[in-house]
Amino acid sequence: MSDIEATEQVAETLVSAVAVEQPAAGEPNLLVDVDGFEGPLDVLLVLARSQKVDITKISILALTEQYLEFVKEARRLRLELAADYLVMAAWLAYLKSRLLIPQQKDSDEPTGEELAAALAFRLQRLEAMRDASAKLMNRARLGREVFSRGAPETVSVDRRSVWTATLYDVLMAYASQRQRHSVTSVHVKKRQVWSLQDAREILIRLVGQVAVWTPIEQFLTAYLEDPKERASAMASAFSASLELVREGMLDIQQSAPFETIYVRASQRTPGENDTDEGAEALEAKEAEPL
Amino acid sequence: MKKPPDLLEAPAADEVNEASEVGEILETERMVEALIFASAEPLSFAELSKRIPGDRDIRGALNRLRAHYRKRGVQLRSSEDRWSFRTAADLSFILHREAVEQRRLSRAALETLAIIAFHQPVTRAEIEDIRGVSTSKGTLDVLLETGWVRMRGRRRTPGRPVTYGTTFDFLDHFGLETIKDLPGLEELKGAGLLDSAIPASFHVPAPDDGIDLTEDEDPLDESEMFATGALEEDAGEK
Amino acid sequence: MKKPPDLLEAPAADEVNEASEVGEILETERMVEALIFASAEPLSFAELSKRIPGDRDIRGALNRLRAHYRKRGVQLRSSEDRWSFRTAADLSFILHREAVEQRRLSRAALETLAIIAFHQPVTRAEIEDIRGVSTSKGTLDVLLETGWVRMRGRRRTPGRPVTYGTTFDFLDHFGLETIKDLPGLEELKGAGLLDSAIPASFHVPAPDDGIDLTEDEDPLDESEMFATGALEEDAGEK
Repeated sequence: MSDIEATEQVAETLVSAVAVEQPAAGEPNLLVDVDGFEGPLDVLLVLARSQKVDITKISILALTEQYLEFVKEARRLRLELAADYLVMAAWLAYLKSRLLIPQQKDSDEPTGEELAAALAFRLQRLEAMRDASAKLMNRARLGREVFSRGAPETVSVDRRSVWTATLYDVLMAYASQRQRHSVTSVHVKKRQVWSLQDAREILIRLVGQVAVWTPIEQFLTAYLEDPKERASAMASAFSASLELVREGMLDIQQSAPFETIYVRASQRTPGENDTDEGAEALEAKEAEPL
Repeated sequence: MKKPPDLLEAPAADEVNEASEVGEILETERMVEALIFASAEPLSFAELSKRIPGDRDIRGALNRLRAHYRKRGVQLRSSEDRWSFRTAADLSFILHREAVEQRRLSRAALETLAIIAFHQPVTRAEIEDIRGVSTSKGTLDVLLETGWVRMRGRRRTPGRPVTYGTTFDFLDHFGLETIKDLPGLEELKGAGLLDSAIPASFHVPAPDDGIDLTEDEDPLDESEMFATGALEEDAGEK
Repeated sequence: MKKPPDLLEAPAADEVNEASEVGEILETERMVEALIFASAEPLSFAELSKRIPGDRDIRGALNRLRAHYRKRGVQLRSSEDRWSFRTAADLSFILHREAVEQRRLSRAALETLAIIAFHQPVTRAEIEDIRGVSTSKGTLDVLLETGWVRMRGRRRTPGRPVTYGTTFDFLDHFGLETIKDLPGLEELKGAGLLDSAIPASFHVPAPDDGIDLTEDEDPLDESEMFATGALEEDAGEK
């Protein structure tokens, strides 16, 4: 029968078309399904088209033969088919038997004709969607055939802000910042402070060439009247005096802690001082009581 | 020689009215034209109404403008009552330089897009049923990425599968006024090929890309609304 | 009944010629229109010539298009022979949209506002003294923008600094009948906003938002009355 021959031919070309993509012909276990076909329904659709009739008029029986032949051919070439192709083959074999064997009376199962119609419907539906997608893609599409404004003029937006705040926010802000401020900002009154430099200049000026041990306060009398200045003046003067002793410009002595501090102009000539002059001078005060 | 006053004045008054009416009609047309022309994106009728001051016949202006531009190089189009100027399709041959490289969709993606367009709202399982193969994860993601396809909701069936549908961008891209203008829709409907069940059923559904969910759809969860891919759905399959 | 061939054919041939001529003219217009519309930049005459096939009267098309669009909402403009569509200048007002944003005041602004409210009339230096930090120019600008704060006058002290006070809108927005309704020290304490352990010297002033200037204020200069920002004041500081 030429029909069968044609079927075989189609199946062979199908398989070889697939197999060509697998160059290692001698290799077993070539995978067929993936490339080229979108599953068994796709294969069936290709086969159905080969019948060259309106898909509503295809012979499902012939199609079944073709598919089974396709699977057989694939197996002969030892191509490994994915499971769903085999499931379809099994289902089609079942369909074929239902089509060939007369329908049992009062059977619950669908008749071969119903099954065939269902298959035909699925094929038609798939083909319809394929056509639809092609038609869709052939439309004049935005950005390909049809274009929107190339230089759109943006709508300028006036952003007007509506500010929101509650009275509570304002009061909260006021109270918390006033409070924060009243606690953290301790106003320290600016004090009259004698810098070391000040003290040093005054000492040099006043002690001058006074060679007699003189209480340091005497030199500072004028500056110690103001009680606010007193502590600062004393501290700075004492520090400055030590500095001057170290430099060999002053001698200093104190008999005991909290006793009066005496100073006088240095009795040594400048230049014979060592680096530790200050320390020596301090030691000297003990050996040289008033 | 002097005409009686009633004969003289009556037409004059009419003329003034008419002139100002014509003026307003023309002005409305100009405004609609300017607003739509300025924008690259389609403008909805609602937006137009909001932006055009006063109470004017915007619908009439749109219709007149559409007619006016019908034969020109630029045309006034609408999709779902959103209006845009687009170049005439027959002039594409001189405009190819403006074309931006677009990602080519695989055959599987094209088929899936058509199935979603014609069968929406449709679940992944239904798409697979029509195609006869399982849909690879990437296919739906790619379609979602194009902005032509969206996740609509969840079907009220066991497993609550996500339903897919097309977007406004889909209509705009393919130059469809409504989803009912899908090519070949009527024939397919007539042939019962949009029926999700096997032919015996008499129920012939039409694609529905409406914002509102159909009665067998549930809304997506909040987090899913902003998901870019079909990730939620796929996550369960792993 | 049959007309002589010469009478029949001559006009027909003319018509065909004319029609195809008109067709070509219209087609050129359409091409020019579409190209300029789709282009992201103004198109030069040279580019138009390059992209439109054949030998067509592009200059004529441009002139006709310009005339065609003259009274429409969109106009064809050229600058140095580069052509573009622009919406008509008189319609620019509809390309304008107002967006209202609700914004919250920054903490600095709230604090400054509160100080102005309680201590008005108050100068910037005084605000800074109370807050213990310098007040940024932006903060006062924002407050003036809210409409809750105004420049009242100038203090009669060296440098004649601007004095700030609150407005009627301030009372209105915060639901105060008069500025005297701002809670005093005891009320702030009672509301738990002020710690009860604050120093005894702490006091909350009785604010005065009267229109009349206080005796140590001078009026603003005329030009300053309408200034929107604290610009005059700040300009001097830079």
